[in-house]
Amino acid sequence: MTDTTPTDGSPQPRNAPSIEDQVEMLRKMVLVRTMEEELGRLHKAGKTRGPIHRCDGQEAVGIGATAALLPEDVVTSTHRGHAHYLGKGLDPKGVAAEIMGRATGLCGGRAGHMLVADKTHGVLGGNAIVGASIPAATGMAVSFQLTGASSIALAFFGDGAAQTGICHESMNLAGLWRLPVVFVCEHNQYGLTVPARQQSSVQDLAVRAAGYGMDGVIVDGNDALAGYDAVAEAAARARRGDGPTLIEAKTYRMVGFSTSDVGGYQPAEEMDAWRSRDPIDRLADALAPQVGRDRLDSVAAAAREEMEEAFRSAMNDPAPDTPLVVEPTYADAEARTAP
Amino acid sequence: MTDTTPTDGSPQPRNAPSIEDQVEMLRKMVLVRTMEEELGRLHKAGKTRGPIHRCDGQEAVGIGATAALLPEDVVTSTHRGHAHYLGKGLDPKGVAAEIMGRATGLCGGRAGHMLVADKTHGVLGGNAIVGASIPAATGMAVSFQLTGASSIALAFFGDGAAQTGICHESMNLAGLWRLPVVFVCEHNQYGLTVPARQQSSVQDLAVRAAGYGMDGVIVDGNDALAGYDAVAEAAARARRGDGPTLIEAKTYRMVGFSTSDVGGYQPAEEMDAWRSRDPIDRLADALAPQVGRDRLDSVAAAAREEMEEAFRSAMNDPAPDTPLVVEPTYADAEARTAP
Amino acid sequence: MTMMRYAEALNAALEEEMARDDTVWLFGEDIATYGGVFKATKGLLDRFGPSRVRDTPISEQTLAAVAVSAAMTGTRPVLEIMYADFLPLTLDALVNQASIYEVIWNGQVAMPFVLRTQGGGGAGAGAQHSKSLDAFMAHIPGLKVVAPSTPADAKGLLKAAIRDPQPVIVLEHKLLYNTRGEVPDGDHLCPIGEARVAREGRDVSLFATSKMVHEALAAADTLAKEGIEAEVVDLRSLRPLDRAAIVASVEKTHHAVVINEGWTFCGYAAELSATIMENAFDALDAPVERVAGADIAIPYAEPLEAAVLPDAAKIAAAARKAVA
Amino acid sequence: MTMMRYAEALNAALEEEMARDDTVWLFGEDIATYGGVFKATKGLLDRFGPSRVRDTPISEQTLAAVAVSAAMTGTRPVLEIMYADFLPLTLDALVNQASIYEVIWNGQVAMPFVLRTQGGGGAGAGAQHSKSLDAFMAHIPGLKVVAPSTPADAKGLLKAAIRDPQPVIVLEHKLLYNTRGEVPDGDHLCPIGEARVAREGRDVSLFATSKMVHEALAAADTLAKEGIEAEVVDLRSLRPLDRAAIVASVEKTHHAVVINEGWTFCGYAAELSATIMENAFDALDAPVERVAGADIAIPYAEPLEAAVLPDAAKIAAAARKAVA
Ligand SMILES: Cc1ncc(C[n+]2csc(CCOP(=O)(O)OP(=O)(O)O)c2C)c(N)n1
Ligand SMILES: Cc1ncc(C[n+]2csc(CCOP(=O)(O)OP(=O)(O)O)c2C)c(N)n1
Ligand SMILES: [Mg+2]
Ligand SMILES: [Mg+2]
Repeated sequence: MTDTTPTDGSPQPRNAPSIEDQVEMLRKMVLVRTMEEELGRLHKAGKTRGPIHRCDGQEAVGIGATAALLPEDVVTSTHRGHAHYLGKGLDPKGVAAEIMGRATGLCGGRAGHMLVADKTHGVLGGNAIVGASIPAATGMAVSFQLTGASSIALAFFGDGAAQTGICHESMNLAGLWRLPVVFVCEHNQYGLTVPARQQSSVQDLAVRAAGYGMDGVIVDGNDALAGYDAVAEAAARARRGDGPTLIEAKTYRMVGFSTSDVGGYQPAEEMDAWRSRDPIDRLADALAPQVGRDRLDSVAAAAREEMEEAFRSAMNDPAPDTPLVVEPTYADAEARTAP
Repeated sequence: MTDTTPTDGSPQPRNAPSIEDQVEMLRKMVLVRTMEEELGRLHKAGKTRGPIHRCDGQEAVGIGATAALLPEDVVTSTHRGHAHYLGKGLDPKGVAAEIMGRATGLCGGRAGHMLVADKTHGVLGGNAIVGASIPAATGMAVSFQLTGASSIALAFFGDGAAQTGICHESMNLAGLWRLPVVFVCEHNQYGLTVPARQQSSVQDLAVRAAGYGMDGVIVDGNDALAGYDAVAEAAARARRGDGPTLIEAKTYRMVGFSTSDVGGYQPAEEMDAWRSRDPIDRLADALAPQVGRDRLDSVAAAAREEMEEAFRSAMNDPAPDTPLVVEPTYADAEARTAP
Repeated sequence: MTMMRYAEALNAALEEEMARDDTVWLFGEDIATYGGVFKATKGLLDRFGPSRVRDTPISEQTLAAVAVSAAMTGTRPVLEIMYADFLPLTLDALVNQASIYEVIWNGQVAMPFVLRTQGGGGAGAGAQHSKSLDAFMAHIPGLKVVAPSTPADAKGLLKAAIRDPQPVIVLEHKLLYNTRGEVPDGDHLCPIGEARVAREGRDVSLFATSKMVHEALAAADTLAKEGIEAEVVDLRSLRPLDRAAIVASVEKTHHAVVINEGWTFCGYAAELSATIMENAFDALDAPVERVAGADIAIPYAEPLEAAVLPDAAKIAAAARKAVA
Repeated sequence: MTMMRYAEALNAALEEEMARDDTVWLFGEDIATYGGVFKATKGLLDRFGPSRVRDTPISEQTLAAVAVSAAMTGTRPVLEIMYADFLPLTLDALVNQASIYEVIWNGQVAMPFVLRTQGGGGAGAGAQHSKSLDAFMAHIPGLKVVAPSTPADAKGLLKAAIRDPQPVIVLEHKLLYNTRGEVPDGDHLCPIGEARVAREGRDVSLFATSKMVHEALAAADTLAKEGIEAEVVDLRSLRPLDRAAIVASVEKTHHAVVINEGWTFCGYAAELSATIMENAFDALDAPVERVAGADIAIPYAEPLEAAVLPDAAKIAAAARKAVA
């Protein structure tokens, strides 16, 4: 929970989430879960194209973290970004249409599910090069520092990404320059199929923060409120000019690494144990005494319906036109299609 | 100082250096210093080609570390490798001739001073891509682990190199696979001209070892015996199969980053303070009571004479022949000169 | 001869070479327990154990550098880089390390490692998982680069690569892993540096590698119906290039189309065109036509992706233009 | 006009653009306090302060990625990469990031950053500090690539690069920093994508960039004494390429030599040859000759280094062959 002393004029991080904020977080988590389930269904029906990475079970990290940001803050995301997209407020229909490669997608069908961006909402953007979301946020934070913008940048990345060289370089630079950036590691125990113990020399990645002169905190990644609190505090620190924070959220990916996963490497007991800690149930259980099950059920039902409708509608949208690949925007069209 | 319990048959790390070993270390440090001074002189006379990176003031690290290794061990070096080369036993004349681009150089004049290698002495080799010595030793250690060789690998690298991504990836891999490798960081306070406080988010790099599940130790890099002890212990650990160690040797580069340095960024007081801690005087002072100044003086004089003669002789050697660039060795010659 | 899939042929090559030479070892992301995302390394962990078949962290830069240095010190590493799009991360190890040591250390070391990867578009994998970066690899001295188009060549070239004293890059294609073909039984090796005439013809030569060989063959079928007999030459080895095979074909047909899935500008097909310019100019009756990927990031949606990738129709059109 | 050194011209360009636009900022290794190892950024820390002129850790991979993302969010970064040999470390940021976003995000972002670096041999800097990796840069869609050969172009192209909405790679040459030339006064800009005829001639066209322009001019002097009038075209921009200028020159001389300091195979000169093949085949009286770096790591010792690098003598020999 953030307890920054208010200063004059500058935008303030949100305080602890109100009950209504929490209901909204629940709603968004259901939106995300429904998106993943719809994609699973469409994949089985042979209607998706290319690999799709679902985040079932991890929704609390992305939703909790983005809820603690301001609209003008920017997030960089990964190949597993649906919670980040929807958390930051992207239009569900625009995301669904993008994933389905429609002209009505947020990027006109050019990006696909791993690379969605929407500058108006500060999502810049999905990134399917593991680790690349980290310097991306770092660089945006440099711009904010230079221009005196009040925005901060937040990088989502996985436990696998934490082993990349670029993670080290970026964290060193962020610590050194005291950049307004928050590093959120979604530690879901695997990098594709390789378990953490076979890809990381240490099991708690937050310990590495000490090597960059920054704070490192571990949070329960299945608890959306814990994630919110940690990010709110880190965001306040960043906004104050006190530099970056590394937040390690321990969570679990309840389905395959992508739609092409043939399974066989996740022990059944492990999966069962984590399924019993479903982040959506967790938040609903916490809210039920205050809000009542009925309200929560109807919020969830509406979210499910909204996402299902988003996909139904996206499926009816046209594919992008050929032959023109990119709409001419700021540079001359020639330079885009020929060198 | 190493205190490994001897095991059957396998090669043993050397014990604490005998007095004669220490005299030999002093002799090699003087060889290195003389090489650097000769190069300074030749550069002033316009007789060198390309940038040359002297290590005056840092000799204790390379000489102390290599003295603690076995002949079959392998070191990887940097752009500032003269102490590593001579410490590992390379022929002074062969090194001098290589630096002067002669056909008689250890690499036939093809490598130049930044890239010297001599496989027969386990130097593989100089490397002018900052950071690249680190994965190089790591990969060699994988080969040793796989083939059950008793050799270990040792990577020298600078405080600047410690900020590269590849350093992180390599240390994670070495910690994870418990590779027989020793990481020796020569922290000379600068990466080219940028001081440590402007390129590293933490001032003691050894703290990062905890992020890779390995031991990190700081030693006085101007004390050859301290370096010897730390490397002997780390080498013994590596040879036992107990994995890597990060050794941070604090030292100082008493002359410019290279022959093209125009100066101006090192405070005079800082330089003076470090000059008064010259590693050669340090070892000589420690040895004098036991060996006598006379013996030390004559050892030093002989070393100086040997290195001066190495350069004199190298200067008279022929340049390599054209047009054939590489002697055909194991692959077909065609593949080397045409794709 | 045994009918097998391309992925199975690669798997057989790895298994045979590991059985033959116990200094051969495999490493890469998700290659051990999972058997590789394209299953080329399936079953090898069980047979050869975790020391010789290693899952790794996501650290391409270091993995490539480890391949280089391990290869200098007594073992033969075979590294899998999951997508060719990640090759830029390995490039320092290739350009500044692997490429130089044999030369500048004057023959003191050999670097017998293999880097396997797969590229190519058409699978809807987006701008960061669909590229063909052949030109980057082929530009680097001291490396060999092969790109098998059939299961037989996949096996034979990979086995030859593992035995080669120099570094060899093996460029596979994501859309070929499930293709089937006859593979010679026994210790089948394909010499690196020899092209293969995949179809004989007298009117125009189509030079291609990898999946583009199949597109060229499909184009040749179409062209044959129009009375144009195209010769399809599968170069197989991008570096060293079989110049003699190229010259022989151009001297026969007097028309050439050079094809590569990678970006056009400064791409691999440009080298083929320049090679013909220098070695067979007088044999040409018309300028060499180039068919390659559009110079743009590969978009996701199917019609857009198809628009930027070379295919049989574009090859046929270029061949018609060449002979017109 | 003012006489200045190439390094001074770059320095003036940076200073003027920083003064004009306070979103322009500089970063790189040793560029602030020390002013850059080639002194292109000298004095700028004092004038613009440590926020806009930043020394960095040795982290090329991240620095390039920071340039890309900072450029998307309101500033114009100018990154110095000390040696072109380190470009492989920046390649993921260029190929998988900078190259794609304008396209796949459908025009939502501009990426106005500049990456300055210097390459080239002849200074005895060895295999890891002497390369010309032009071909890697020129192959990447979405980037512009320029290589000034004179102080005037150094200033004009760098200023244009800083104002360009797309990423621009500026390839300098270590042996040009101390060369002197007249630079137009005032706000001197060179449009990116326009070649310059550095010397007119009617017998053979020599196409080159960077230091090779000077080698070509020296070759032209020699050739003139033999009665061969060579035209020297300084392409200036490697991407986009001024095809019209190439075609015009070949149509005039009917003979061409394409020159690039980088490795020959799959190098930039191959693209020039292919471009002529496709756009001026009928104008050619003889095959295009290619003069480029030998396909081998660059050795240290002077005679060996000279043997592998292209120079005036090799260009003259190629021109004689072309017109023979
Ligand atoms: C540089 C790079 N290497 C490898 C891959 C292939 N790949 C895609 S996702 C993934 C696992 C990433 O693990 P983690 O960062 O933990 O994210 P998670 O998938 O668990 O969310 C891998 C190896 C990639 N996309 N980029
Ligand atoms: C990848 C890379 N980046 C930059 C350089 C240029 N460079 C050469 S030495 C050096 C400083 C290295 O610092 P450090 O690792 O501390 O070694 P030191 O020179 O202090 O011995 C730099 C930046 C390089 N050679 N390689
Ligand atoms: Mg993970
Ligand atoms: Mg240093």
